[in-house]
Amino acid sequence: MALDKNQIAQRIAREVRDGMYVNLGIGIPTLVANYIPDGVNVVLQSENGLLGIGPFPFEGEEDPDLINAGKQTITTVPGSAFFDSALSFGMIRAGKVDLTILGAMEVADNGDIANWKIPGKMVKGMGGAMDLVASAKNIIVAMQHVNPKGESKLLPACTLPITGVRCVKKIVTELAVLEVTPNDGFRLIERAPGVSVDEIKQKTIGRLIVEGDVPEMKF
Amino acid sequence: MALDKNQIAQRIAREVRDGMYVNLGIGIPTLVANYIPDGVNVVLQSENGLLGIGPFPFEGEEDPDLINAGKQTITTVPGSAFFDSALSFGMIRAGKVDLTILGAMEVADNGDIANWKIPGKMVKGMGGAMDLVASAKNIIVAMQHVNPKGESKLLPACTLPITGVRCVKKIVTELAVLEVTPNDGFRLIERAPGVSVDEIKQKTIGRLIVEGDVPEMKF
Amino acid sequence: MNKKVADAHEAIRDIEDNMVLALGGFGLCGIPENCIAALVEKGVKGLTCISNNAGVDDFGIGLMLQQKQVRKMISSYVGENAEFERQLLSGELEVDLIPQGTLATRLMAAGYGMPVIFTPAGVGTEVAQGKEVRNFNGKDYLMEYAFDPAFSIVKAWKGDTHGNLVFRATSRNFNPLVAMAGKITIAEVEELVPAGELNPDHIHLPGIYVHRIFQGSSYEKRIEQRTFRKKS
Amino acid sequence: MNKKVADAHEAIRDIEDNMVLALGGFGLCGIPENCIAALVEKGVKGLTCISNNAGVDDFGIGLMLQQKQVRKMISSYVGENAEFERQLLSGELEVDLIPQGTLATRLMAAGYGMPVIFTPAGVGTEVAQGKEVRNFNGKDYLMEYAFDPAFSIVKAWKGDTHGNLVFRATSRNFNPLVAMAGKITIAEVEELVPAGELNPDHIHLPGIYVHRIFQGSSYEKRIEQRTFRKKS
Repeated sequence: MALDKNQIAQRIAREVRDGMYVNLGIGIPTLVANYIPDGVNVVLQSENGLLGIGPFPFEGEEDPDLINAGKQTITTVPGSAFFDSALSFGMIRAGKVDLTILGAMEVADNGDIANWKIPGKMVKGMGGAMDLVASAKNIIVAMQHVNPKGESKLLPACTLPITGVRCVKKIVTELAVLEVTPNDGFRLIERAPGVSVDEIKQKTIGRLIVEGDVPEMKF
Repeated sequence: MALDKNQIAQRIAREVRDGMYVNLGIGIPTLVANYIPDGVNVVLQSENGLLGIGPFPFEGEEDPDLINAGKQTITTVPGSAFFDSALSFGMIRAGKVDLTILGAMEVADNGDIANWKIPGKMVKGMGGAMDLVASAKNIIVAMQHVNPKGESKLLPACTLPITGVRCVKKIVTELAVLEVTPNDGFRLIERAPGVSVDEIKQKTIGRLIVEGDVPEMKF
Repeated sequence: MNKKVADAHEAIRDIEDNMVLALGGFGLCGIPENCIAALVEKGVKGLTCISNNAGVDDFGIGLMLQQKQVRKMISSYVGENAEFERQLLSGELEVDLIPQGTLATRLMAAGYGMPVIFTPAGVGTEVAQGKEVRNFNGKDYLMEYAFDPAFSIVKAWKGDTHGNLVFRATSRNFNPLVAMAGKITIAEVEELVPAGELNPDHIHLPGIYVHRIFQGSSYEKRIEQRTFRKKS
Repeated sequence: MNKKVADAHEAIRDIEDNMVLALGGFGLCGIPENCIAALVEKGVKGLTCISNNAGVDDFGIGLMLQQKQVRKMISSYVGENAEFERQLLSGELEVDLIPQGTLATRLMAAGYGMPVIFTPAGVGTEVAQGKEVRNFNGKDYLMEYAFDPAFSIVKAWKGDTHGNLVFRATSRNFNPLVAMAGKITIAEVEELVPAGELNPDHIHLPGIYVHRIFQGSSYEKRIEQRTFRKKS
């Protein structure tokens, strides 16, 4: 059975290691914070100038001066630090953020990602996405395997304007976990419980590498 | 009569305008702070990370964490701010420091300055001098007109390795105040009390422009 | 060294039609509310605004868009603004979309006297069109130019009469960088104190970058996405 | 996210011969006294030290020079050090003199992931030899590369177990920049506090740049030029 959004987040949370600095994008990536195991200490970065994102504030305690990159009211955790936007992207550019988790419209089998612009639609802007994908050491994409029309989002080449080149390392969808090997394509490493390799093959247009038995995810 | 060091500083102090941010080099330039008229509010920058240098501390109140670029213990004035060395030179490079006053070994009549290195002698380094002369909007040099051997320090071209090119705007020596017009040479604008134009001519090897009566400085 | 002016109207008195302005803030967080209101009242037109976002329909730079005062936005993200979309589609408004880190660093570069910076953001994308690409240590970078706004307008939590600024939490964001970049920089603050009252170790932006400062009033500090937990 | 180590010896345990280190401080102000002592005791040799100054004969990096542990200094000013002069003239020691602002900005560039910066400092001088000169807006600039030290060693006033650092007065100087540049960054602090005790608005360097932190001891904080007024 295909994963729901929370299960995708839960699966991605297993990629997070103790001591990591992590930037979480809007949407499913934000949910990852809820599934980081006890004993795995990570610091969440918000690119608008905070290391140490905490949970949402209690009702009535929202602080307009304290928001995340999605403009939501948040809190901080002990050990947090504020800084300006240039230092924030400076630490991203310098590779100090260990892991970036973000959504995508399309991923190509060489690791290219498209997630900022759909021709013909009003373009809202790339925000910090281009900076993040150009510099992060490790990028995991959280997305649906197919678009609402049922078309694969894992492609031989992006059809939409790209956000960054050869940068995605791993993809977690409702159907599968895939590693990107830029020269060889998507390597299937896990499948959702009850989802067949055939279904994944059928919904993946980009080059797909399937070797041996592909284990099912366990929850 | 030739000016003493304090009078050179006193004369330079007249170039300081209300509202200026000023960087003072080591030696005579440091003395300028003593002669800034009441009502002329300036902020002194220390390139090791301070805006708002105050007087030396009282004996026994020296703070090892609070020094100027000459490594002397100092104090701050109300409205001061501390910052790191990159921002310090950033504000210099961006032209936010209005006036730089520093010493020199030689000045050429096109505004080149040499003040960091004597071939054959142990070189101590340029410190912040190259950054300051490359970026300051207004540079005034405080120096003796001739070196200890009696040779002019105002030259057609520097003989020592230069610190910066075509940057000095004005020179105050024990004999004269001169403006540098990079294409035409040193323009004599004032002479020390009792010092003749002939003496200044004789001690200036670079091109010297003398027009009309040259007024005496008044103290 | 007293940089205090009476209010937003005096602070923006010489901002004229067709100028390039940079404005601080991220979303509606840390935006110069008083100066924006004064610009709307003054009615200057044809402005180019460098600002990470463009406000919402009825707040922030959105108020200037409503009055058709803006000719061009230079931003990283301009969502959540119907009037913006209408003007953009009708061709009344230009927009230059720039990666957020590039925007921040081009402002900082101005304040540090650096003519250009190199960043990998946008390499291989349409953002790279027409730009110099250069490889350093095996990685490609785009050359991006420092901004040069005529006026910068920022909002701080506290400031003193020398122009020293202190920000609060994530309302710092672009504000110090915008402040650095302006030929003339205007700061509005929630609390203006005499020189000497701020701890010089706590100052986020030294006053040398600020030319005019005033204590703002009636801050609304609107929240764009109010998210919260219930107390259990 | 606990980065605390026991002491300087543990912090520098894997610094080896012939490595490139960056060290914070200006003159003797804000120097990592404990780590320097530990490096002297460990006796590593052939080091390249990026540091604005080289200490005095019997303090700071001068202590490492006495033990002939340094092969090369990269500094802006190295006066006031007789042993330094002797080693330099005898050819035992190399020195690379760099304008102070260039030194600071090349460290910062590393921390901001910028491969190069452009500065006018040194244009037309011997510092420009062999360097790319480029004209922007009518002014010449030198292209200077980011530093890439294996280890950075800094001294702060306070720090927390996440590595967040707070500096005091002009002892900030090069310390945050050096801290940004290191592949591994060691911070020694006068007071180490638990995460949460520092005000997040007062932190000068976020802990993401710091890998090991410890509370130093026996700080001498020597004054290089004691200048004072008499009380009248």
